[in-house]
Amino acid sequence: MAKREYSFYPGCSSQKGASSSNYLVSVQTMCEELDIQLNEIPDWNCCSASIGYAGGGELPRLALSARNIALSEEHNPGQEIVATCAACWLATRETQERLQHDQGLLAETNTALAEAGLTLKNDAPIKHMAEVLIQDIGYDAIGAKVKKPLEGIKIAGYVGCQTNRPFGIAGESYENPKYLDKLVETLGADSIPDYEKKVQCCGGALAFSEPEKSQVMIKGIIEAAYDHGADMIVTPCPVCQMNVEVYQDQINATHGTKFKMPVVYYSTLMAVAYGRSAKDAALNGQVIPAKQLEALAGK
Amino acid sequence: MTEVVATNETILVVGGGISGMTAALEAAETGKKVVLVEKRPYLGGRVSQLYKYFPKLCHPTCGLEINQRRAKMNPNLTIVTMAEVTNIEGEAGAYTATVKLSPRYVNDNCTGCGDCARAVEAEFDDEYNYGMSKRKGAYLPHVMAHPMQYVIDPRIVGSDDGQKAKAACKYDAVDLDMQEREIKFPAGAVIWATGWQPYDAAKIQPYGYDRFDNVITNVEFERMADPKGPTGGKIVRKDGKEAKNVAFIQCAGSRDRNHLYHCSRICCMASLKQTHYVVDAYEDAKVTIYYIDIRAIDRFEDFYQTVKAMDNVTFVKSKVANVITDKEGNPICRGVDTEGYHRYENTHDLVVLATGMEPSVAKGDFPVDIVINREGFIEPDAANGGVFAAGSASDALDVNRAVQHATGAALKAIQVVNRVARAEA
Amino acid sequence: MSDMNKAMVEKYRNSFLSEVEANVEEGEWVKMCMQCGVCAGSCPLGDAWEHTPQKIFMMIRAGKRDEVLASDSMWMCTSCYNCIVRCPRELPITHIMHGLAHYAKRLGIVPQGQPTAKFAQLFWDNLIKKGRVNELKLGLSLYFMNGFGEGIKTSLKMKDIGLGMVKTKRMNPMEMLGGHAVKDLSGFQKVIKKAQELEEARLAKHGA
Amino acid sequence: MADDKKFAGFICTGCGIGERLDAGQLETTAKRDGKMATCQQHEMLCSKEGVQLIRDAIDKDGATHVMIAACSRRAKVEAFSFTDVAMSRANLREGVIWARPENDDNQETTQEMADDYIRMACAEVKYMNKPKMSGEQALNKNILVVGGGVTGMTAALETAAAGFPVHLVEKTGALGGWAAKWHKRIPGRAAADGVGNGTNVDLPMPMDNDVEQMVAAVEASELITVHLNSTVTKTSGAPGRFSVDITTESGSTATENIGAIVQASGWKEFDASAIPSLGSSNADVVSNVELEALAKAAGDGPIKRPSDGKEVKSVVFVQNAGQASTAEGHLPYHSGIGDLIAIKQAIYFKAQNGKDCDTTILFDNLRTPGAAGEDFYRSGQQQMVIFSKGQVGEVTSGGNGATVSFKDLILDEEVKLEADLVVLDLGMVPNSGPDPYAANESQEGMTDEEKGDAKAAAEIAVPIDSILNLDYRQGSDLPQLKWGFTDSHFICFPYETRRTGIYAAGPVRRPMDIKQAQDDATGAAMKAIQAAVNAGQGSAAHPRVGDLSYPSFRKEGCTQCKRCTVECPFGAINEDEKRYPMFNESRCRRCGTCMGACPVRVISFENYSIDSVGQQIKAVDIPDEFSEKPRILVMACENDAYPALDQAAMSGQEISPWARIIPVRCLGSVSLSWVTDAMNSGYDGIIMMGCQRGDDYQCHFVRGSTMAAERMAKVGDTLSTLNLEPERVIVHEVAITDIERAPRLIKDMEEVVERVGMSPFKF
Repeated sequence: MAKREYSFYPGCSSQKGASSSNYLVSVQTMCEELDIQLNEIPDWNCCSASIGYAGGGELPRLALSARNIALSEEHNPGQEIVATCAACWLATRETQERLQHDQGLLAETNTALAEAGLTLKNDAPIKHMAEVLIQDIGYDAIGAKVKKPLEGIKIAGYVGCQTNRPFGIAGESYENPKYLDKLVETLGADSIPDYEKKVQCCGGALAFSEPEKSQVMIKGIIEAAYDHGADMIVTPCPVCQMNVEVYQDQINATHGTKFKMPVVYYSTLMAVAYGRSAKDAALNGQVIPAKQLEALAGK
Repeated sequence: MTEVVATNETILVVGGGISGMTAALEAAETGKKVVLVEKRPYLGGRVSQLYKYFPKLCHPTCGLEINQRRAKMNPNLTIVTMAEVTNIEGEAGAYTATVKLSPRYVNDNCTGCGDCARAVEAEFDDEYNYGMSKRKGAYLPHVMAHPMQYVIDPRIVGSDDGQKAKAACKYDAVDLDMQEREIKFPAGAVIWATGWQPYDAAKIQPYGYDRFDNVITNVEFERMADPKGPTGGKIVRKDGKEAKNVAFIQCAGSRDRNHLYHCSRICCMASLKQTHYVVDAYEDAKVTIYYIDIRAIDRFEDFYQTVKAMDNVTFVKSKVANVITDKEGNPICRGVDTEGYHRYENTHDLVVLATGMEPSVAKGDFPVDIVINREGFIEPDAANGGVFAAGSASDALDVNRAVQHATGAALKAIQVVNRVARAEA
Repeated sequence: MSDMNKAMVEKYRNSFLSEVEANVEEGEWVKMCMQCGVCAGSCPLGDAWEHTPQKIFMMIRAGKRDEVLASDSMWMCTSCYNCIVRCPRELPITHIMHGLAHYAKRLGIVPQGQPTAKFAQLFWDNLIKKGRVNELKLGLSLYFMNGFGEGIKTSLKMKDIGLGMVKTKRMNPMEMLGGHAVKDLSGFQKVIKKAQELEEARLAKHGA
Repeated sequence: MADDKKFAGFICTGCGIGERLDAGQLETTAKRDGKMATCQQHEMLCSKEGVQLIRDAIDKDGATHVMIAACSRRAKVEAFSFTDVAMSRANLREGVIWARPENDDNQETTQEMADDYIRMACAEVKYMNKPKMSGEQALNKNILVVGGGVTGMTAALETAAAGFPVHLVEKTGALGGWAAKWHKRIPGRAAADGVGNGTNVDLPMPMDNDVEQMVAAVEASELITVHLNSTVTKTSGAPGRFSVDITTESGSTATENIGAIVQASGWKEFDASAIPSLGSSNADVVSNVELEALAKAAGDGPIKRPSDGKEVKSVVFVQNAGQASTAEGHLPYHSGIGDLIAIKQAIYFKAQNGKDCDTTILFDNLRTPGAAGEDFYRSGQQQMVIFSKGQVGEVTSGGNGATVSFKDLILDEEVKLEADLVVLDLGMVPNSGPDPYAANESQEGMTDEEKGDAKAAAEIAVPIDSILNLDYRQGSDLPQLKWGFTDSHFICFPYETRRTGIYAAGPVRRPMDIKQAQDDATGAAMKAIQAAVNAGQGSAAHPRVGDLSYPSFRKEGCTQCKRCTVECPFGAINEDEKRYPMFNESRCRRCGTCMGACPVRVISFENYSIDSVGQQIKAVDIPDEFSEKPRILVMACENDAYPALDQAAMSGQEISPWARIIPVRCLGSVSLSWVTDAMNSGYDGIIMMGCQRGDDYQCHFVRGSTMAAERMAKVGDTLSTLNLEPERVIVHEVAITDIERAPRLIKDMEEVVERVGMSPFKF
C-alpha cells in the first residue's frame, strides 16, 4: 500500500500538555501502522470551536479557519486537510462551505487574509480522521492489521455531536451512525449497536459555563453504557472524550452514582489491537484507566 | 398473453391505479381504443390496498368493483399487466411505445381455481400487505385482483415448487418457460398515470422506523385495519399487544427539505380517518395527532371537526423531534408542543408515521421527455406534446382529485387522437 | 442603552425581523421557519431554554426585540447541531443562535452574569492573544470570572479534575508561563483585526 | 316472439365442479326443470374450445338464450361475452362448491344448491331478451356550457378542441367571471427542477392574469357560440336530445338542440354581514375579493385603503372568516384556497407598497397543500410575509384603521394588532340553483305545524334563481349533496350528478382556484362529450355504460300512481299530458328503482324484470315443512353484497346451504311482489343486502338502498296478515368488505328460522 499523505490540522487540544494530547499520540501510532503520513499545517491557529461567538463576529470567526485552509493550500498543496478533533473539522469544513456559497464573504475573507500575505483558494477537501479510515483505508485494511483482537471487550460506540452533525460520515445517519460499531467489531471487540445514547450531546460547549446541565447529559451517556454492559466507551471526539471521562467523580458525588467508565479514542483501540505498547496507545493518558486494554497491551 | 393491437388513434395509459383506470375507462367509454399498461399483476394500484376512504369512511373496493366491471365489459380497452413502458419515441399523434413484459408464468388459461397455490410450499413477503404477512410462491395478489389470474413468483420458477405448481394445474395455465419480452406499438397520445409510492420511512431516522417494531407507517396501518389484512382487521402490535394508545406523526417525510419538499396533502385526512379505526376498535382508545398544520381541505373540514370533538383524541401542534422506546418496546414521542411551549415525552402503544407521497417514477427515469418540477411531479407544459399526466403523477392528490384530474387527462388525449382521426379522414 | 442599540431601535422601529435579517449571522433564515418546533424538541438542553429557538423565531416576527435579545436562551446552545439536521426548512439554527448571542453582545444587552456569554468571550480573548487556546488560562480565568471568592471555590471543586489531567499529562502547569502560540502572531492578529473592521463596516452600512 | 327463442345450457365441470357435483344430474335439471333445449358439459368452459362450443351453438344452432353454469358472473367475464344473445349465469363455483365444505355429510345439500342455481339461471334467461336499441338515438355533438367564467370558458375550449361544438351561455355582458377581476393569479405550480432550498431562491410568484387571452381564444373559436346577457330558461328532453331555450336579457329566445350539458355556474362570496364581529362595517376592513379590486386599481403602484385613500403600510389578513365553523350562519366547510389567496395578496403589498409594508397572515391551520401550495408558502416567507397562528376574536375600528384582537397561539398571549387595512378571508358559496329535494329532506320528521311554518318561511325567503330550468318532474336544477354542492359520489366518481348528461364543474362542485377549475372543467367536458356519444348509441351512462336496455312499461296496467316518477333517483321520468310516466331513456341509469317502486309490476327492462327475478324465486325447489331444510332467499346488491359473498367463498368461508342468492342491480329495484311471492311459495326467511344509506350513502344509485328500506319497513304489515313473523324478512346494509359478516348474516337468519319455525306456506 502506497503511503498516504494528508495535510494535518491537530488543533489546540492535541498540543503537548493539552487535554487531548493522548489522542494525538495514539493517532500517530495508528497512522504509522496504516502507512499514513500526516503533514502538520505550519503555524495553524485555533478554529474558535463554535464557542467564540460572543467575542468574534461571523467574519472574524470565518477568517480563523480560512487562515488554516490558506496555509494548508500554500504549504501542503494538493493534500486533503485532515482533522482529528470534531470541532476543528466542523469549523474548517463549515467555513469552506459558507465561503463557497457566499462570494461576498469570500471576498472579504481574502481581504483580511491579505493582511498576512495569504490567499484562500478554498478547494482543499476537508476530512475527519474517521473519514480517512472508513473511506480511504476501509474496514478490511483496518482489520488486516489487527494482531491482538480485542476479544471479550464490550465497547459502546459514542459518536457524539460534531463528528456526526451537520456533516457526519457519508452513508451514516445522524440518529444512528454505525461506523464506530463496525470499527469495534473489526478490531475484534463486541459492539453495542442499539446503544441509544450514541449521538446524545455531552454538553461539551457548556461544560465550563453550565457544568450542572452538562453533567446531567454525561450521566445519561454513561448510565446507558452500563445498562448495555459496556466495559468502556469509544469516541472520535476530544471534547466528548474529556467531558465524559473526567467528570465522573463529580457526577458520582452529585448524583450518588458509582461510575468508573473508561472512555477511549478509536485510535487507542487500534494501537492496542495492532499490538503496540500501552505508551504508544497513550493508555497512560486515561484519567480512568482502561485496564482491559492495558492488560492486552502488556501481553 | 394479450395481443396489443394499436394505431395512431390509440391512447396509451401508463399505470393502472385509480387514475390510470379512470382515464382509460373514460376514454374507452367514449369509443376510443385504449391500451392500459400496468406494472403490477393487477389493476387498482394503491387504492386496492386501502381499507376505507375519507371522509365517507366507505370502501375503496366498492368503487374498484365498479371500475373493474367497466374494464371487463369494455371491448375498447386492452389491459396489459406486469408490463412497464421503457421508451416512448415520436411526437403527438405518432408515438411508438416500447413495453417490457415480465413473465407471469401463468397464461390466460388460468381459471383462478387456486390449485397451484395449494401445491406450492414456499412463502414470501406479501407485497399487498407491505410485507406484514406471507403469501405463497404461486398466488392471487388479492381476493379482488383483476385480472383474476394467479402469478408464479420468479423465485420458485427453477425449483421443485415451480414444478409442483405446473403439475397441479389441470388447465395448462402454468408456463414456466415464459420469458421477459418486449413489444412495440403505436399510440397517438399517452396518459402518464404512474402514481405514487409511500416515502421510505426508514429514511426518517429520528423516528426509528428501521429500529423499532412499534413504529409503523400509515399504509401499513391501513392494511392492519382491513379485515382482509395481515391482522384480520385487529389493531395490534407485532408482539400481540392491543394498540389502544396510538400516535400519529404528521409530515413524516413531507414538507421537509431532508425528504420531500412538498405537502403530500392526503396524510392529514388519512390520519383523521385512521383515528376512527382506533376509536372504533377500542372503547378506551387514546389517539394523539402530532401535526404542523391540519390540512383538511375545503369539503373535508367537517371531518376534521368531528375528530377534533372526540374526547379521546388530542391534537398537538408539534413536529415530533424523535422517537425512543422504553424497555417494553413502547414508543415514546419527544418534542415540544409549540402552542404555548410545553415539552412532552409521551409513551404510546404504537406510533403511526403519516408518510407522504413520492412520485413513483424517479426524476431521471422517465422514458419520455417530460417537464417535471423539483418534487418530481409532472408539470403541464406544451413541451410534453401528446403526453399528459393524470392523478398523482402530477401532484400529491387524494383519490377524488386524482379521478377528477384523470378524467380531464382523458379528454386531452382524445383531443390528440381526434386530430389524428380528422387528419386521416 | 448603548448608542448602537439606540440606533438600531430607531432604524428598525417596525420590523425586528428586518433588523435580524440585516444584522444577525444567518438572520435571513428566520422568516422561513414554519413553527413546527422540531428544533425545540431536539435540543439536548431544552429544559434550560426559557424560549425555544422556534419560539424565538416567532418572537422575532412578533417584534419582541428586547425579550429576545436580552434573553438567556440562545446562550444555552451547546452547538450540537441536532436542530440543524432535523429542521425541515434547513434553518441553520445553531448559527442563528450564535448570531443572536453575538448581536446581543454587540448591543450590550446580555443578561448580567450570563456564564456562557462570559466563557465565550474569554475563549475568544484567549485565542486571539496567542492564536491558539491556552486551556489552563482559559480554565482559570473562567473560574475567576465571577470574582475571586467564587473562583477559589470553583478551583477547589475542580482541583481533582485538574490533578487527574496533570497526572496524565493532559494539563501542563507550565502553560501558565507562556504556552503554545502561532509563530506569525502579528500576521494572525492583523487578519482578525481586518476581518473585524470589514464586518463593522458592512454592518454600519446596513445600520446607517 | 316466443317461437324464435332457442335455449341452450352449458355446464362447466372444471375447477372442481365436476368432482364435487353430479354434473349429469345438473344437466338433467337444466333440461327437465329448466327447459333448456340442449345442455352440454365441458371440462373447461372458459377455454378457447369451451367458448367455441357456445359460439357454435349460437352461430350454427341458432341459440338465442344461453345459460352458463360455471363460476361467478364476476369471473371470466371477457370469455363469456356473448353480446348477441340473452345470457344468464349460474354460480356453481364461488356460489356453491367453494362456499360449502367438501364432505359426504354435505353432499346432498350442496347438490341441491347447485340444482337450484341451475333452475334459477334457466328461469332467468327464459325471461330475458337481448336488448335492442329503441331507435330514438342520434349523435348530437352540441355541448351546452352554462357560465362564462374560467371554468365555463375552459370547458368550452376543451370541448371544441376535441371537435365538438359548444353553446356557451353567460348571464352577464362579458366573459371572464370572477377571475377577470383578479389582479394576479395564484401560481399553481411548484418550483422548477433544480431549485434548491434557501432564503432567496426561484420560487413561484403570483402570475399575471391571463383571462383576457382565454376570452380571446373563446371568441376566436369557430366551434363556440357565445350567448352573452343570456340565461337558460328551459331545458327539456334528455342527453342526446336536450332542447334548451337560451333567452337574452331583452327577451329573445333561441332554442338549441344539445347533446349534453356542463354547468359551470360558479360561486358567490360569503356574506360578511353574518360575521359582524370581524368589522365588516368598517370601510378599512375588506374582503379578499374587494382587495383584488383595490390592487387592480392601484396598477403596479401602492394599494390605497378605501376610507381615506391612504397608502397601506400595514395589513392584517384574517383567515377563515366565517368558515370551517359550526356557528350559526357560518360555513361548515372551507374555501381551501384562502391561505393561498392571502399569500398572493400579501405579496401584492410587498411588491407594490414596499418591502417595509407589514403584512401579517393570521391563520389557524395554514392550508397550502401539494407541491405548488407548499412552495407558495415558502415564496410568501421569502417575501417576509409574517405568518401567525392566531385565533381572531374581533376586529374593531380605531387606531389608524382597524384593530385586530387575537390570541397568538404560539406565544400564548392576547394581542391587539393595529393595521391600516384588514382583509377577511371569506368563503366561496356555490352558485347552485334550488335543490329539488331540499324541502322534502328538511321536513323529514317535522310535525304538520312545523311544515306549515317552514312553508311560510320558504314563501318569505328570496327564491334562488334556477340555473338550468329543467323541465323535469323532480325539479328545475341539479340535486345537491351537501352545502349546495351539486354532485353525488364525489370520491370515486366526482363528476356524477343525479341528472344524467349534466355535469357540474368548478366552484359549484367544490371550492377551488383557477388551476383546479381548469382541470375540473376539462374533466366535466370529457364527461359531457362521453354522455353525448353514449346517448347517440342508446347506451346507458355510468355506471352501466354499454347497457342497451331501458325501462318500458305496460300502459294498460298503469294506475298513474306516480311512484316511479317520484322515486327515480335521477329524475329521469316525467309525466306526459295524460299523466302516464315518460321514461326518457337516456336520462335513465338502469338501476331499476322504478321497477321496484311500481305496485302493479308494469315496468321492466329487457334484461332485468319482475319476471327475470320473480321466476328465479319460484324456480327454487322448496322442500316440505318436515324436511328440516329451510330456504332463505338472499337478494344482494350486485356491486357490494354479492361480491362480498363471492369473496367470502374465495376466502374459504362457508355460506349456509339453505341460502339462495340472487344478485340485484340495486336494492331499489326489489319489488315488494318478490317478497310476497317468496313468502307465499314457502321460503322461511328473506334477506336483502344493500348499501349504506343516509347522509354518507354508499348506494351507487344514491336513493335505491334508502327506497328499499322505506318500502320494506312496511312489509311487516303484509307478513302479519299472512300470520308470519316479521323477523323473517330483514334488510341489511352490507359493504363489499363484509366478507366475514355477510355469510354470518345468513347464518343469523338460519337461527331465526330455527327459533320461529319453518314457514307454513310450503306446498
